Amino acid sequence: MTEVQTDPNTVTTAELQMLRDMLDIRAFEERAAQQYQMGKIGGFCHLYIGQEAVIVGSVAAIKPEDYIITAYRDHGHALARGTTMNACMAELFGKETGCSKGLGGSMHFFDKDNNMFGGHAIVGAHIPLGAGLAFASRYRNEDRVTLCYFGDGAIHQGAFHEAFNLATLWELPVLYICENNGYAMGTSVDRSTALEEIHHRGRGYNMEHSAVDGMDVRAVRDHVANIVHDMRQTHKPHFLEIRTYRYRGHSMSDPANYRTKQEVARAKEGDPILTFRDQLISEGSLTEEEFKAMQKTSRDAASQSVTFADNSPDPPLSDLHKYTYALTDS
Amino acid sequence: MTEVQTDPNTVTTAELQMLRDMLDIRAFEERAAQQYQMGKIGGFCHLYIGQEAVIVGSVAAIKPEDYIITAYRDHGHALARGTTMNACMAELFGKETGCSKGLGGSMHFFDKDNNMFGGHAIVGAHIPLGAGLAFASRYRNEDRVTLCYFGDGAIHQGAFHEAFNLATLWELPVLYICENNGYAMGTSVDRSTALEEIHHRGRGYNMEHSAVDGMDVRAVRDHVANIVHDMRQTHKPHFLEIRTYRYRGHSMSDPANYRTKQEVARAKEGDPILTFRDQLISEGSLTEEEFKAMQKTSRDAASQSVTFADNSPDPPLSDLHKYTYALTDS
Amino acid sequence: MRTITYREAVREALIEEMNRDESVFLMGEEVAEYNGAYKISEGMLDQFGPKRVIDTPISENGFAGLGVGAAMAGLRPVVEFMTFSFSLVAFDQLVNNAPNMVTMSGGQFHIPMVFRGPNGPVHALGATHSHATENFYANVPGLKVCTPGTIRDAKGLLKTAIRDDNPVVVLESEKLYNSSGEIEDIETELLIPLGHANVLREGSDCTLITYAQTVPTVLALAEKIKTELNVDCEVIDLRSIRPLDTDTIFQSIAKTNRAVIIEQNRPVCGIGAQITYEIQHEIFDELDAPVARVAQIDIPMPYNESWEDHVFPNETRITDAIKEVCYL
Amino acid sequence: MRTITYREAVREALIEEMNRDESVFLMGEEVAEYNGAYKISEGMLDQFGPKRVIDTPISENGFAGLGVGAAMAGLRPVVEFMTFSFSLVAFDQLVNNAPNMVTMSGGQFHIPMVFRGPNGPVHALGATHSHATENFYANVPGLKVCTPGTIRDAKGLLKTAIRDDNPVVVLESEKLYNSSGEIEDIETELLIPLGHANVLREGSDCTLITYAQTVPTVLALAEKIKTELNVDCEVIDLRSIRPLDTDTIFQSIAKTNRAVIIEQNRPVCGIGAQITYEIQHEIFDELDAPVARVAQIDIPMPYNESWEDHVFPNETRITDAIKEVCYL
Ligand SMILES: Cc1ncc(C[n+]2csc(CCOP(=O)(O)OP(=O)(O)O)c2C)c(N)n1
Ligand SMILES: Cc1ncc(C[n+]2csc(CCOP(=O)(O)OP(=O)(O)O)c2C)c(N)n1
Ligand SMILES: [Mg+2]
Ligand SMILES: [Mg+2]
Repeated sequence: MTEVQTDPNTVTTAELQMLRDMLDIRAFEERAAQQYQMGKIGGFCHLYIGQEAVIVGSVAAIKPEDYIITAYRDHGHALARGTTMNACMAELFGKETGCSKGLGGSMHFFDKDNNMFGGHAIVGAHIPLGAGLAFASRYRNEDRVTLCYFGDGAIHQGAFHEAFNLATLWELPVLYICENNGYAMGTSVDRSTALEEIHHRGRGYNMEHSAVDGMDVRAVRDHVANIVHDMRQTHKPHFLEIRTYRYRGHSMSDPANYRTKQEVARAKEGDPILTFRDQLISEGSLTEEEFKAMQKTSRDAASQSVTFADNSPDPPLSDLHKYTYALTDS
Repeated sequence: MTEVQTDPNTVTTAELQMLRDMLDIRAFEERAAQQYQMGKIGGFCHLYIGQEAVIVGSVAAIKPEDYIITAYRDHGHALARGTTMNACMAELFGKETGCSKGLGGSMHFFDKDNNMFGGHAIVGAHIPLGAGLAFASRYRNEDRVTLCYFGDGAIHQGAFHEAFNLATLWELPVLYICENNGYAMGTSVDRSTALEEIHHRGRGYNMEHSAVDGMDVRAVRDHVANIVHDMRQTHKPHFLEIRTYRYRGHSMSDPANYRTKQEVARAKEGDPILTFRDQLISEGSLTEEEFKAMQKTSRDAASQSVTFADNSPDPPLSDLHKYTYALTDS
Repeated sequence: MRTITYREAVREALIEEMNRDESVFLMGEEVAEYNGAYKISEGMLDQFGPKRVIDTPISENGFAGLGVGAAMAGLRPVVEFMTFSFSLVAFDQLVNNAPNMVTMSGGQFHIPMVFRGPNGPVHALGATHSHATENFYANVPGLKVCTPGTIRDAKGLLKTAIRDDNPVVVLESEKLYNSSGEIEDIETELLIPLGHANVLREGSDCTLITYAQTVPTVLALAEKIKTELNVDCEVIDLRSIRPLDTDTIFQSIAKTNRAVIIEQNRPVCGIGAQITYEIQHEIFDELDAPVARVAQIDIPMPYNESWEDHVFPNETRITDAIKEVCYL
Repeated sequence: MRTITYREAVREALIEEMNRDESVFLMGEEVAEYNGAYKISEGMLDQFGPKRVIDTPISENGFAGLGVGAAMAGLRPVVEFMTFSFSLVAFDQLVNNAPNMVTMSGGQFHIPMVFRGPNGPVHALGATHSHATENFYANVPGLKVCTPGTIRDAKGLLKTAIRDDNPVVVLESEKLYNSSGEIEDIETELLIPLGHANVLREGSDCTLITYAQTVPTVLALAEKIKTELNVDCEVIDLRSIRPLDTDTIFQSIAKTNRAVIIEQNRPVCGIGAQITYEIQHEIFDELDAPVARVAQIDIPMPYNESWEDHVFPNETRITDAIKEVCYL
């Protein structure tokens, strides 16, 4: 992305695509929430609403062949990487047409073709995996970076620590992105650490670190683009804190009594989608009507995905033992 | 200790005792090495020779009711805290008169009466225990600090990370002491982390940190005294790197080919015992003869401990099931 | 007598023991301000304050180990794991530090501590969140392990565990938190000893051995089996897995000569295998049929509900096992 | 044929597979410059260079997880644990991440990876350093677990494990590293499949089932028993615990009608329990006596040597068990 930034038309096309991607995620998550209430989705369901600019901005700054891996709040990450709404909704419904064949569920989205390495539900446990993906790229001398996302609550897991030390020691090209949405379940960041700023934790490893506003999709894209541009040369890891906010409860079952309505309202005033819309309109690259049309397209696609998921079959019980070992297994 | 620093006589008495303690540890370890070669000691045996000033200086700066806990290179820690050479040698021999009844061995020395909480052989795993000891003191509003020792290799364990974050978050009065002897087995510090200085890792937790020369017993004592003095007021944890050197191999079976004879020789020039001896002599608080006498006393005690251990009985097989659950267990 | 939920029973145990002993405290993720991820500790922060009801960061290995240290110094920590699937990141603290301290210190130190929380598959949480850990912890000498499957046991076993001077792993069942049942009045001190299995239903034809979340299922099924197959099953709730009450098991089989073990966990090296070894070794001649075991189907837990229902021990597979040992 | 040590056999397997496949690499503490804590990888840094023979900090959870990630991207990591007692701090990576990936991704990702190193009690290392972990890992679907007890298997099983597209836990025995035995010439490609037990000694009176470090002990004892008690024992080396070759076990017992299982691990929920379940369930009527198991005495491993010798399965206890099942 960084290279093409120069040509204004391509930029606009790309930015309108970023807007569409954010609208898709928002529409998908709202539809998922509704379907969950209707009892069509099992287990835990963690919504991404409010954080769309984080994944859309950062993915806009990398190449399709780059790797990404994330935690269990992963719907947006799959969608931004190119997984279809149909495959995502079908996964939530536990259907065979789902991105994980209906066997992973909300917390375990995977999409190999789009270099999306999951969807991991043990807090912090995938952070060493992110280092491993970057290790593999270096091992093969590939020009490839890995983006590894996790929440503000994950930085207190041992796995985080061991991976960060290995990434700096071995100079692994991994961008660690902490999506700081202010809370780990009901625990605000200041109740989980004595650090003033999360990205300062990089100091304990001699790892480059920085922070960026996660409600501004352009800021995220440009900041990540710069980091990744350097990383392709130096291979050095970077710890990026992206400040964002989760509009909904931690999961569908969380009333979120630990924060005030006012706090949520204030956060929504900086909504990443509306902010970006207004920027594009004031710059003349978008009209109110075009925006409405985009929004409708996204919402239609989301409701389409429900129909698709409804009409999809369960994985057949005859396959019960098919997925325990590698499909290549003799 | 800090309080009494004022009276010169007490200081001298205390310092001569520090010299005796270092000589005791040195003599004990040399004797243990000999006994190991004779096949009287099983399992792993990690010697403390060269690092004596670390434990003697730091323990001289705290009160008997303060807690200490350490890793598996623990002979010096027990001796400095007051465990007898007899109990220590008997433990190495696996005898019932040992400080752990012969059931713990070299890596698992315990002495409850002297507030020595072990002797822990899983690298890093006792670091949260150190936080727990300090937690208990605060819970009971006791004026007590905990000194938790570990090696330079332990700072890359997840347990280290989680404990450090908890200690700063909850303001636990624990002094974390990294005995940086340059190597984790055959791995030099620079091959295990990209950090320039180990104590800088404290930055990632907003924990106070510092370093001191571990070959200078006075420097260690005074530096620890100051930290602990503050800690009794603030309850805040501190991360102290004490720079020292291990003269022998990692364990008795390690030829230590990963370092040069010259490097070892250079380190020995700064021997903590000889340096301190010379200081005391030049200051007139010690004569060459007195030193020789002290040395002899220590060596005699060490060989006495072998006799004691030789003549001590194994724990009776009839007690085989006695130590699986608390002795208070119904 | 009165009727309360399993959740309330656990809470009563915690409150009573914390009232009784200053050195008992509760520590875990979201236990205080959030009132517990599963509302076990609802209201306890208000009652006992932040000194004794403590929210932790997501650092299971750290706070489990902190608890072990605090226990060495004489406190009696109750550490909550949001679920025992998350105890796997703290495994070393539970398997090395907590259980070995008495031996390694020659009896000088012991660890009066409780690790508790929901354990075992719940509902469509997928492979990472559906672990049953009882066989892991039951393997470790120095630990005690109990698995309340009734409302009374949820309270009585936990109270006993908190007073025990050893590390006790109390494996609750999220699926049972909302279930309710009879229990003694709040005035009566309800202490249920570890190592005593409970015969929940008397029967003459076949012994059904189970524990934890499958207890209600098996009890209900026993009635159905009586009417439908006219097989009169005796139902044993193990209550505690370590120590294990083999006497009660042997006495029952001496009567029925048949046994089926129903476990919520995976089969390989599980509780069912262990109990089967004991049965065949001690009372081989009492058996009129091989012992049958109904466990999870041996695959990682899938998210899809129909698959999950199939993987988890269900009525069909339990009934088939009963028919098998009764040669029906 | 020629004679080499178990240590050399492991090394040959690593070298041959690394020569064969660029994507195989070895990672662990002290494996490179130190040539291995137990000298398994001696000379391999010189041969393959630091890119493929990699020293790690003491971060088992970190580098085990890094290996899982590298495997997702198509590499074939061989992760060495200095001993499997230290795998407990990486437990979540072995029990959650490595084995669940195929299921959770609906078959898109698999983990072609080996976790290897010495496992089980050695000699006077005390409670924290004496863990045998086979029952923990055997419980987990998605993992494979093998336990070489002979020189041939040390090489042949590891080569197969490295080529397997699944996470394979290869549990070696430090006590056997110096032992030597016959093996095919270096030219012959020695691949021993997982899931095939090995009858090391034929016998008609009693089946002895064992694996890993107790294999040589049991083999030697079988001869002694023949001469002293005139009991002709058949000795089965399981080789792999998951998959488990029950056919070979059943065929042997169909002949001997008696079985003793000798395991290096603690008894509760162990391999012995699991195999006993299978035997009594599948071939109950073949048994002329209950299956007997000889495992560690169920206490944390003590340092004292006389106690340790007593806790570990020894000749006396194994002989008593054989007498028991033969009614002698
Ligand atoms: C090891 C572990 N402990 C606890 C949990 C339960 N849990 C799931 S999400 C979560 C909070 C994580 O918060 P954060 O990292 O900020 O991510 P966010 O939910 O805000 O995206 C917790 C405690 C878990 N999944 N894994
Ligand atoms: C979790 C764990 N991994 C590996 C080991 C094996 N081991 C024992 S000591 C040691 C080196 C530790 O070095 P350091 O921390 O510097 O302490 P030192 O030996 O220098 O005192 C290693 C790798 C262990 N005991 N525990
Ligand atoms: Mg968060
Ligand atoms: Mg060191």
